[in-house]
Order: sequence, then structure tokens, then C-alpha cells
Amino acid sequence: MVTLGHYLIVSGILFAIGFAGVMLRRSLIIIFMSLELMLNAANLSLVAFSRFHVQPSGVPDYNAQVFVFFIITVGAAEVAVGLAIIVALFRARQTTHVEDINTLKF
Amino acid sequence: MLLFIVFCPIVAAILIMAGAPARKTALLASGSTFVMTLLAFALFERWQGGFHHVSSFTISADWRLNFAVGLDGLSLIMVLLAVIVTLAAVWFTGEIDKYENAFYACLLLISGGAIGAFASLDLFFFYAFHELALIPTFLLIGIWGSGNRSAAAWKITIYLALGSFVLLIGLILLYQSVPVASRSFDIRALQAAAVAGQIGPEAQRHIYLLLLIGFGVLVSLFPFHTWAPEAYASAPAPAAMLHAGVLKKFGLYGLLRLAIPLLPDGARHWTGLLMVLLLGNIIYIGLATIGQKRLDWMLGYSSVMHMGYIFLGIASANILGVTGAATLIFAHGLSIALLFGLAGEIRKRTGTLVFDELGGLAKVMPFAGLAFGLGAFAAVGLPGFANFAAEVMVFFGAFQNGWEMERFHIFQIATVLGLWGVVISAVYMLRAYRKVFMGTLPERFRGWNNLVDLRLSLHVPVTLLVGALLWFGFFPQSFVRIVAPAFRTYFSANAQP
Amino acid sequence: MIPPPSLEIAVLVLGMVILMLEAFAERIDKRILAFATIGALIAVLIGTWFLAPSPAQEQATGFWSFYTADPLSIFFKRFALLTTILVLIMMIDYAPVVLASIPSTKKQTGLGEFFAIPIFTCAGLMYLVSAIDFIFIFVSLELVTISFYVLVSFTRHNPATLEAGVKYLVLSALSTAFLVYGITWIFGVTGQTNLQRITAALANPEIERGPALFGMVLVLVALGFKIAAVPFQIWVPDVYQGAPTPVTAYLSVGSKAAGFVVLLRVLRPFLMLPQMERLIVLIALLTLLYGNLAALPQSNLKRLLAYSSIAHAGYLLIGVACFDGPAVTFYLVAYLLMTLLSFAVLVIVAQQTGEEISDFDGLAKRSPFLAFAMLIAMASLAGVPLTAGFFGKFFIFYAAIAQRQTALVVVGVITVACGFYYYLKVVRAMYWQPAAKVDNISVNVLSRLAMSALIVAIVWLGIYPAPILEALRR
Amino acid sequence: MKSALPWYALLLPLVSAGAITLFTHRLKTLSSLISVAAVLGSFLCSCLIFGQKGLSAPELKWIDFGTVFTVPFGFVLDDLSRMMLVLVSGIGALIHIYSLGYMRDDEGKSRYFAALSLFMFAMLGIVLANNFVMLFIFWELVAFTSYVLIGHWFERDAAADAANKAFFTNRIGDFGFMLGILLVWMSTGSVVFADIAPRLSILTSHPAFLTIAALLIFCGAVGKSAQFPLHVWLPDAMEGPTPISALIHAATMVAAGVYMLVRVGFIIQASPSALLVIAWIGTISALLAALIATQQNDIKRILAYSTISQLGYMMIAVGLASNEAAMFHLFTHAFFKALLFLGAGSIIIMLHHEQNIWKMGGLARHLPITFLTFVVGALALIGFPLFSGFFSKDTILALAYDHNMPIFVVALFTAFLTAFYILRLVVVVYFAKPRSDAARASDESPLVMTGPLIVLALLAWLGGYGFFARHFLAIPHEKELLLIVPVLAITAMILGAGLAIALYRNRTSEPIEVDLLRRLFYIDESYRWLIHWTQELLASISAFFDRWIIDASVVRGVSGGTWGIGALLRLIQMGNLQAYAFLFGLGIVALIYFAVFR
Repeated sequence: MVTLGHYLIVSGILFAIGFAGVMLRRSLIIIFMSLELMLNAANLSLVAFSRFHVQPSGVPDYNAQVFVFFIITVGAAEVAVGLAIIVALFRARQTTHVEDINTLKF
Repeated sequence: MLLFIVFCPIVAAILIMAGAPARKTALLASGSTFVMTLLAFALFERWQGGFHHVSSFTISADWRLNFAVGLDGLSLIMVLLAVIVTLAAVWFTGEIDKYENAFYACLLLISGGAIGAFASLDLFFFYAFHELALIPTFLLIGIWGSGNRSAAAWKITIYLALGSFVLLIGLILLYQSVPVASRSFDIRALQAAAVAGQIGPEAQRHIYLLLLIGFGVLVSLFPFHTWAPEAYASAPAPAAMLHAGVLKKFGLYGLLRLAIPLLPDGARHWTGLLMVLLLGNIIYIGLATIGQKRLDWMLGYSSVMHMGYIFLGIASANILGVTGAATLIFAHGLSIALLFGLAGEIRKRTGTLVFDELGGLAKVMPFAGLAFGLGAFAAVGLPGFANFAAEVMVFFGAFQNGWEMERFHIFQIATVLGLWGVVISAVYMLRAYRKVFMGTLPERFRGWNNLVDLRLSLHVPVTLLVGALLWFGFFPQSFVRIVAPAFRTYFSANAQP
Repeated sequence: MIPPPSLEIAVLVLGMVILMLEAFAERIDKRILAFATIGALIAVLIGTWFLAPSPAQEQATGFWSFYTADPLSIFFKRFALLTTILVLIMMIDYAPVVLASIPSTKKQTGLGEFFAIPIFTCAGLMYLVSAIDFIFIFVSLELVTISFYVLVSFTRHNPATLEAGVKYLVLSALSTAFLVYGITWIFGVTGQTNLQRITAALANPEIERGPALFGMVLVLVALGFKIAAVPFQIWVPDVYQGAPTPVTAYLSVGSKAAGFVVLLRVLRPFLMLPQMERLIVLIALLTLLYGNLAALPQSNLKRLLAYSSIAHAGYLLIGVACFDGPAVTFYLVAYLLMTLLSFAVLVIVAQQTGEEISDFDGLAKRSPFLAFAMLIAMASLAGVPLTAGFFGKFFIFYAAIAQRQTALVVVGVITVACGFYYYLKVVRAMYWQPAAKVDNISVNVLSRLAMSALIVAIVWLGIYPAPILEALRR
Repeated sequence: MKSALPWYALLLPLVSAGAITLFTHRLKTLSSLISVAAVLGSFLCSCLIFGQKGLSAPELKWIDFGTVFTVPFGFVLDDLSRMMLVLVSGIGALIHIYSLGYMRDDEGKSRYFAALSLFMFAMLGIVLANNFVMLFIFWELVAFTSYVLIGHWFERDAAADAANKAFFTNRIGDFGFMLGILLVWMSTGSVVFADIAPRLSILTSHPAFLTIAALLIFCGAVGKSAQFPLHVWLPDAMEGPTPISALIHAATMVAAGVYMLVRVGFIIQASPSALLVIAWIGTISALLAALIATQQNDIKRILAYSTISQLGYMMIAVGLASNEAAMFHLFTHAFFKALLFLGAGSIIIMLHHEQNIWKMGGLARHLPITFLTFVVGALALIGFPLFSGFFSKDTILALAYDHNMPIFVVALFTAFLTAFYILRLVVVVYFAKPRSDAARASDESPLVMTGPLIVLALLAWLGGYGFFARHFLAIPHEKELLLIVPVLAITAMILGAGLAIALYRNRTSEPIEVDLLRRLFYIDESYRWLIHWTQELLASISAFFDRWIIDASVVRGVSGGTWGIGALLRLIQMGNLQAYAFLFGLGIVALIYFAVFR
């Protein structure tokens, strides 16, 4: 029997993987993908919550699912803008490695 | 009338910044406030208690925050001090080589801030007006100062800012210590609350300590004094005159206005601490003053040292000591302003204030010598000057506290040491006078043709300052009968068991 | 009477129109777009005084369970509009820099977008302050954030700007992820996204507090990121320094103010949990110390203002910890005035010399007006009485003392003194350092007008704060 | 009878001082004339007051706190003060006139006369004061004018230093005086002499307290009257113009200490132990100063030490509870010491400021009037029969003989020394051959200077006779005429005089050198040492501590430390995006730990 707990654990692991990717990977593109992974981890748990929060009338709580759609939409917008910035960065600096962008500090 | 006195310098400062002819406007403004204050002084209805010339505008009804000004005897003489010194400082200002307008504007802002603070009946504006002077002081020392001006400007500004925020915390606590129904920023209302016993002894202790530290920093109470000598040494003379003469007295005024009437229990509780600190001012700083090697530093230290006497008067918390403290505030303000003004004139001529490089100036600048001598003797408490009358009241007031035939208590010991401080102050003042004005003129000054006496027009501010000192020195009663009624209400209200 | 949501709609429509004009009307001077925008936004601003009443939050259903038009939100809508207007004025001054950084054959390429995007940000801010549902909060927050992505990296041929843009992008996206995840958990525990209903749900003793708290902490992280609270302030100095100056100003005022409004709203359901207050106090202490201390050795004015923005977040958090909405609001207003004023001066001066504090040397000679404006701004930021900044601090400290938050008060006083040091450093440069360049700076009429208005407002509120306090009460 | 006369007497010199300072500073001759006119006016008023017994003057309130503390500004006009009034203003007038000549060509003439007028004001104030505080006011003012006048030639380092020394020493005395006043005020609740007297029982019931109070008050007199151990300033004060030495440092100001003690005698005499201390201090001072005087070479310094010695006699009288004897000697001493100083001044000015007695000699021929009057003064000083000093000193000696034999012996020996040193002076200065060109070329002084000399010589001769002095003060009469005392005194005097003449006749340099006496018993040096190792050391330490410990270390240390912490904190901002992300995560973990698990 797959319980809410299982979903949450999977979502947590996904979230952690995403965060680890942000911290560890060098390429901005992959970092960006990791961020999307984190969003999707949230989506997964939202859907799970929706499924397990059964209303008295017997239907799942669709509020959460609506929220998931919003997240996906917003995520898409974020990616659009974000990739454009990364492209601009590549054009200006010929690199997308994070170590290379540290002129602003202290 | 009071509104005019309070706002005239500030408005003049704004006009000057907007481009009005600097010196003329400043002189006009300070002169007219001086005349108005004299008028208020002459018209003061002496024997009625309470405040006169009250005008009040509501700022926030919720907070019971008003802009309210008014005069009683104490604030009247504080305002008088401020206008006299302002006029003198403006007059003493010579040629300014850069940003002349800003210089006068800053001076007038300091003065306006001080006057406003003294006249405010409202805790908030009492505080805010004082802070109005903070930035102008910073600029005055920084732009037009001499010596290590940058460091001095930083030190005074940061130190005073810190002190005033401690003070602000104390004031807010004071406001909150009163039950919600009677909370008010109005000093009169707070006084009524204090009389009704609404400020508990526990709260008083905390508040008094905060006020003591906050005001203490502003007044250069030992050991929070180190900003003073350096700042005064570096500041241009008019700024030092105004700051040491007037603005610094804000803290003392605050203690007289707030701590004495509102926090008698707190004051009693911390008497021992205050005594130790003020003796630090008198003895330790006194000795350090003797050890100074420059005139400006010596004057700076001496102004710190004399604060000890005023604190002694405040600590004694009886009508005699407190009136003496008020008188000394006034007298010291005038005398130190005179001395700083003259020191500035000397610096302008000789380019140095190191004792060992000076000497015999009385020969070439007889009037400056006379004026400095009078100022110095006033500062050491020579009878005939208001300082002496004040010190007499302070010593008698302090000596009276906790008196027993058989034993000396802390107040008596403090008085004895304080009296010894009078000897110390004579030592450093007269040594300085001897080194600067007496003896032979050093070789290097021979033939300097800029080494001339004060210009004739400067006789006016000198005469003004000395005249005021002498008037109240010969007739202290004319001072006492204005100030004492303000205090009498305090002490009758908090009748001590 | 205007129904409240139509304000945001009007702003959004305005944004679209300007974008269209930018795209299709190639021949006009793009600055006209800015003036038009400013005019339109002023009209909207005036409109905020003629709003139809909206239903109370408690019984709201449908749309009104997402959106509220309580006095707080209306106040901050005005706040957002005003900020945007002032930022646009700054942007007009900044236009030459933008043009220089986008080489193109066509005249004034991209300038119209530079003026148009803030309109969307503004709409986002306006939605955000009205949002009372986590979903709506998320969406409007993202509207703000994404439009800021564009703005921060707008002068994209400048490497520093791009670096700032990337840093902002990644870290902001990271915080968004945490926000979403946090909301998820809160929803998981309470089954609600509406703040009002979450409050009710949390009051139920059977509810599991731990996971809710976990979710709340994650939400707090995201909001802490927006308001630049330690330990989520790390992006602030770099991004502020790299971004175009008007955008920095916008970021530090608009984004932060919205963050605080949301924080106040979001915290309300969780206040009954004792851990929450402790947490906020801790964050406030760290923020105060970090912002003020790290600002001391700064030599770049923009970076200094970034640290100062962290420092002010600390003072604001004191207000939040004491849950004193009016104090926080007043502080934000003061912060808006003085920060925008200082950035406005910076925009102009930086074009002539640079952004370092030493580039301000002798400004009092080069332009007395700008120097005076900066003096007022710095005095107010430092908290000198009779300026709005002082009243802000006064209310904050008042609240802290009333709540007996001794640690906050002590640290607050110490850090105020630090603040005096680094703000006055600028004053020192302007007034008593000799000027390296002595050519005078001219200021155009609109900027001069705006700055004068800001100066007057700072001083006026420093003496008479009642208007703000009144506006909140209604 | 109410009269404003005392006010006129008091205020005329003040008005003169003010007018000179404010208006006639540049007109030197006019200034001097104003001053002389003022003092003559004052003298006239004094004479009128003297002629009217039972006079009283209207009173002001100087400070009025009701019952708490009230200081009136009022006058006491009993026999004592009326006598002093005439004495002070009379001698003052003479010296003003003398100064017209002495200071004729001085650059700072206006300043000099202004200060002189101010001095008259202050001194008359001391005489008239009816309460402690007012007394103290004028007491300090006198010290101030003395400072100004000693430092008149401020360009000379010695004069400037002497002025400071005088003021400091006086301040130390005043420290005790003020404390004494405080004690008396606290116990009796008043500072007015007339109010204290009836409440004296409060004091007498606490004998130890009373003794302390009395001795503290005496401190003031020690400072002002230059008694051991605060005598060091008076010889140095001779750096001032000679008329000043005559007026201030011989006749009036230094006598103020004695006058004050007599004025508050009712308090002091209530404490026998205090009296004993006073008498012995007087004795020591008299002996010490006389010993030192025998070895000095500066004509004015010899007279200065003589003054200390004579004041010691007066103190003995005070200490033996005889106000009359003290005042009597004060009265005669004022005349003959002023005379001696003015004589010395006459010599000094004619010898162009030469003060070393070994550079004089044979002046009897050159300055006959000066010589004659000087001899009169000297005879009065040594107590030669039929001259005024004889009567007054005899009274004191008799008193000591009656009450305290050891003091009598010392006093007698001092009388011997007195005769020795003054005859040494007379012999060396006036006889033998001139020892310098200046002395050879000298000539008699003008009339404006010799006039006062003659008047004073008359007074110094007659001042001690009962028919003259009785008008002014109560002459003490011994109960039975003790023959032994005058006999012993005259013997001592003749011995001393003879020894001096024998030793110094026709000498051109000092025949015996006693280092101990030349170096003033090492008192000045030990004071210098003491000050150096206490005050100066403490001052340096305090200044150092303040500058480097409190300011540099603590204040700057704190601010620098804060700055340093800031500089460290900013290093967190290392610029790497992933480091930021890591810190971000760390922060979240910490927050969750704090929020959820604690």
C-alpha cells in the first residue's frame, strides 16, 4: 500500500537532489534544471496531498491541483527568462560555468 | 514670541543656504533672537510658577505628541545662554575660506537646535531639537576644523549618536512607565504623573540609569568624555564655543528637567555611582588637564572637568545644589565660549597652540590678554563672576546632604575633593595663561605683522560675555529668583521624608 | 467608485499598451513613453482614493478569498505606484547608460522595454500586497520576480550586470522552490491555502504543528530572501551592485516592501506558536549585526546601500518580531523616501564620476543641490531626528521596548551608531574631501522636482508623521 | 543710623577700576588720576564713617534661599572695621600717590592703577564684610589683584611665575578656609557673624569639630598672611612693583589674615587647642622668616621675610587670645613696613631697578630723606624705645611671657634676629662707600615719593603712642607693668643691632655664608620636589591614561574592533554562486533546527 508518507519521501528526495544539484553542478544550465526539479518535487507532494485530502463529498481537494498548474506555468516563464539570461551570459563571457562569474564580491 | 526665538535661527539657516548674504543674515538673526530673549527675560513674571509663552500644536493625538514650547525660569536662562553664545560665536566668526554660507547655516542650526531643545515642553521635540545639531557639528569640525579634524569629527558624532540613542531608549521607557491612560510626551503631564506616584521605583532606577548614561555621554561625564577634548581642539572656534558653551549643556538641562522631578527614587539609588563618576571628572580629569601641552586640548579637558561640579549640584538634589548647577551651566557656558573664541583667534594668528611655542602674547595682544584672563579667572571660579556664585551654591548644596555632626558622608567627601578641584583648576588655567600670555615673546614671532590685537568689533561679543558673567556674579540673586521657583515646585511636590 | 481590482488591471493594460507602442511606434522618442507611463500611473495613484468598499476578509468567498482591499493593501498599492513612478523618473536619467550598453543600429533600442517592464512589476507588487491566499501570493510574487530577472540583467553587455542577473536568477529561483515546497507542507497539514482559513485550522488543537511549522519556515526562507534577512541576504550586495541603479532602487524598495507586507500577513496565523517569535528575533538580531557591521568597510556606494538595505531589514524585522504593523509600515515609507532619494542622486553622480564613495568627493562644490539631497537622505537613513528615518526607528524601538525585547534594543542601539559611521562617510566625501573633478553637474527639471519632493517629504514626515498613521487606521 | 557712606567708600575704587578698564585704558595719566581721586574719596568716606559711631548701611541679598541659605551683602561697622577702614584707605591713598611717581613712565600704567583700585575695593570689602561668604569673596578678589599686580611686569619670567605661585598658594589656603566656612555654616545654619555668635553653643558642645573648623578657617589666614608652611609665595611676590609690595604685601593684604582671625575670634577662642596651634604656627613663622632674612641679599626680600616674621608675631597674639595686641601690632606694622618698602622703592627706582644690597652702599648721602625715614622705619621695626613698634611688640612679648614661656623665648630670640637683619640692611645699604656706578650716581627721589615717606615716618614714630593710637583701637594694657619684658626686649634688640653693626661695617661682601638659610631651609625646593612627584606625576599619568588607555585603547579599540568584525563579515560574501547556495541551505537547516526541534 502506497501511503501519503511514501509520496512525501519521494518528493523530499527529489527536492534534495535538486538542491544538491544547485549546490554542486558547475554548469548554469544544469543548475537551472535542478531548480525545475525542486519545483516538480513540490508539485508531486501537492498532487499527493490533493489525492489524500478527500473532501466529505468524496472528491479530492482540487485546490492543490490548481496550484500545480500555476507552478508549472510560472516555472515555464521562469525558464524562458532564465535561459535568455544564460544565453546572454554565454555571449558576453563565452562561459556558463559558475566559478567564472565571481567579479562581484565582498 | 518664543516661537520667533526658536525658529529664527533655523529659518535664517535655511535662508542662508538658499543664498542670503551669510554673515549679515546670521548676525541679524542672532541679534534679533538675543533682543527678543532679553525682552522675554525682562517681562518674565517671576513669582508665578509654571510655564509662560506656551504654544502647542498637536502632532499626533494618539501618542499625545505635541509640538509644545514654553518657558519657565530654568528654560528661560538656558535660552538666554544659547542666544548670548550664539551671538558671540557668529560675531567671532572671521573669514571663512570655503562654503561660507554653509558655515553660518551650520552654526545657526546648532543654535536653533539648542534653543529648541531648551524651550520644548515635549519630550520628543526636546530630544529631536538637540539632534538637529548633530550633523552640523560633524560638518563644522570636518570641513573647517584643524588638526586631526577627521578623526575628531567621527568620534564626536558616533559617540554622541550612540549616547543619544541610549537616551532615546530611556525616554521611551519613561513614556511607557506611566499607565496607558496618562501617557504623554508632555513634560508637564509626566510631572503630574510623577507627583501622583505613577512611576514606580523599580522603573525609575532603570530609566535613571539610562538617562544618566545617555545624558552623561552628551555632557562628557567620566568615563564617556574622550570625545570632548579632541573635538573641541579640532573644531573651528565658533563651533567649539557653541558646542561646549551651549549644546553640551543639553544633557545637564535634561537631567535637571527630567531626572530630578520625575525620578527622585532613581536618583537616590544611583547617587553613589554618580558621585564616583563626577569625582572622576573633577579630580582625574582635572589632573589630566594639568598634563596637557596645548591650549585647545587644555580648554577641552577643562570643560570636561567643570562638568563634574554641575553634576555635583545635580546629585545633591536639593534646591541649593540644583540652582547652583543651573547657574554653573550658564556661567560655564559663557566662560568657556569666551575662552574658545579667544583660543581660535590666537590660533589664527600664531598657527599653533602648543604651550612651549607660545609666550608673551599679552604684549602684542593686550585686549585678548585681558579678555582671556577674565575668562580664565571666571572659569576657575573667581568671585565676581557668575561661576563663583554657582560653585558656592553647589558646594553648600552638596555639603548639606546627609549631614551629621560626627561623620562625613559621601557628599561631604565629594565636596572636599571638589573644593580641591578648584585648586587644580586654578593650577592649569593660570599655568596656561602664564605660558601663552606672559613671559617673553618667542623669537620666531618677532616681526610677524599679523600678530595684532583683536579687531575692534570683537570687543562687542567679549564685552557681552564678560558683562553677563559679571552681572550674574555680582547679583546672583537676580538669577536665583528666576531659576529657583522652577525647582521649588519639584522639591515641594516630591517632599522628602 | 472604482472596484479595487480594476487598479491592477489598469496597470497591466498600461503595460501592454506601452509594450505595443515600443514594438510598433518606432519613430517616437522613447522617453515620451516614460512620461506617458508616469502620467498614467499618477492617474491610477489618484484612483486609489476613490475605491469602492470590498467585503471583509472573514466572510470572503470566490475572488475575494484571494484578494483583499483592506487599508493595509490600499496603502501599499499607493506605495508601489509611488515607487514605480519615482523609479521611472530615475530611469529617464539612467537612459543614456542603457543605450550605451545595447549597441544597435536603431536609435533607442530597448529603451521602451526598460520603461515598460517596471509597470508589470508594479502590477505584481499591487497584487502581492492584496494577496491573502498562498496561491495568489505565489503567482503575484513570481510576476514581480520574473520581471525583475529581466530588469536586473537589462544592460546585458555589461558583465557585472549579467553576473548580477545570473546570481539573482538562480538564488531567486531557489527561494521560489522553497516557497512552493513550504506552501505544500502548510497545505498538507491544514488543507487550506487561504490565510484566514489556515488561521482557523491551526487553532484546532488536533492539528499537527510540527509539519506546519516546517512549511512555515520554508515560506519564511523565501520571504527572508525577498526582504534580505540574514542568512538569506547573500545575494543582496552582489545583485544590488551589479544591477542598473534604478533597478537596484526598485529592488530595494518595492520588492522589500512587498516582502514585508506578505510577511506580516503570513505570520499572523503562526503567531500563536512561540517558536516563531523566537525565530524572528534571532533573524532580526543577525540581520542587524550583519548588515550594519559589514557595511562599515564598504567603499562602493551602491554596495554600501545594499548592506544598508540589509541593515534596514533588520530594523523592520524588530517591528515584525513585535508584530507592530503600523511601525513597520511607517518605517517602510521612510525607507522608500530616503532610499529612492539616495539612489536618485547616485544615478546622476555615477554617470559623471562613478559609484565609489570617493567619486562623491567634493560633490558639495560640483552640485550643492545633489549634495544637500544626499545629505538629507543619509541623515534620514542614519536616523537623525526631524527626518522620516528617525520616526521610523522611533516607532520600531518603541515597540521593542514595549515588548521588553532587551536584546533587540541593545543590538539596535549599537548598530545605529555603526550606521552613523557609514552613512556619514558619504557626507564626509561630499563636503570635506577635495574634489577630483570640479565640473558642475546639471540636474534636469523632473529629477530636481522629484528630489525636492522627496526631501520635503522626508522632513515633513520627520516632524509630522500623522498622515501615515492616519492612512493606516482607516 | 542708616547711611550709604560705606557703600561709597567701597564702590568708588570699583567704579574707578571699571572706568579705567573700559574707557581710559589708553589715557595713562588720566587713568592714574582717576584712581587716585577714587582712593582719596574712599579715604574721605572712611574718615567720615570713622567719625560716626553706630552707623549702619543698607543691605542687599546676594543669594537668598530663605531659611536654607542666605548670604546678605552687608557691612559690619564696629570699632575694629572702622579702624581698619581708615588704615587701609589711608595707607592706600599714600601709596597711590607714591605710585604716581614710581610708575610714572611705566607702559602698563593704566592696568596698574586699575588693579590698584580693584585691590582697594577688595580690601575694603574684607574689612566691611559681615559674613563669611562675602569675606571669602573679597578674600579671593584680593588674591586676584595681588596676582595681577605681582605679574605686572609679565614679560619677566620671574614675575609671571611669582604671580602664579602667589595665587596657587592662596588657593590652597582658601581650600581650607572654604571648608571651615562650610563646617560652621552646616552646624550653625548661618554664615553671618552676628547670627553665628548666639549659636556658638552648638559648636562648643562638639570640641573636636570646633577645633577642626577653627583650624580650617585659620588655613585661610595661613595662606593670606604667608605663615609657615604657606609662606613661600610672599618673598617671590617681591617681583611686583615696590609700591605693591608696600601696600599689598606688607601693610594690608597680608594683614587681612590677622584681621579675619580677629573678626571671627569668637569662634577660634572657643577652642583652646586651635589657639595653641595658631600661636605656634606664628612662632615658627616668626623665627623661620627672621633667620632666613639674615642671609638674603635682595633688599625687598629681606623686607618680605621681615613681614612674615612680624605677621608671625601677630599670629602669636591671636593664638594667645589677645585680639587687641594683634590689632595693635598690625596697626603699627602697617605704617613702618609700608615706610620701609617705600624707602626701598625709592632706592630701587633711583638705582634703576637695582635690588642687591651689595651693589648699594653709602646711600645715606645721596638720598638723605629716604635714609632718615628708612631709619625711622627700621627703629620702629626693631622695637626701639619710643618708636611705635616698641609698644606693640612689647605687648605681644609680655603676653607670651604671661601665657607661654617657650613662645616667649623664641619670640625674644626673633626680636634679636630682627634687629640683626635690619641693621645689616641699613649698614650695608646706607653706609660705607657706594659699590656700583648706579649707587654713585643716585639722587633723591621727587616729592611725590618722598612726601608719603615723610607722612609714614611720622606715623611710624607716633603710631604706637597711646594718645594717638587710642583713637583708633583699644590699646591693651597689661595688668601690672612687667619691667622684665621690655628690659629683655631692649637687650635683645641692642645685642642684635650691635652684632650687625660690628659684622657688616665697611664690608663689601657677605662675611658669613649659611647655606641652610640662603636656601630658605630647603622649603621651596622640597615643595618643588613634592609637587613634581605628586601633582605633576599624577597629571602626566592621568593625561597618558586618558589619551592612550581610555581613548586610544578602549574607545578607539571598540570602534576599530567593530570595524574589524565588519571587515571579517564581508568576507562571507565571497562571490561564488554555489557558495551562496550552500550558505542558503545552511541557513535553512539552522532555521529549521531552531524552529522545529527546539
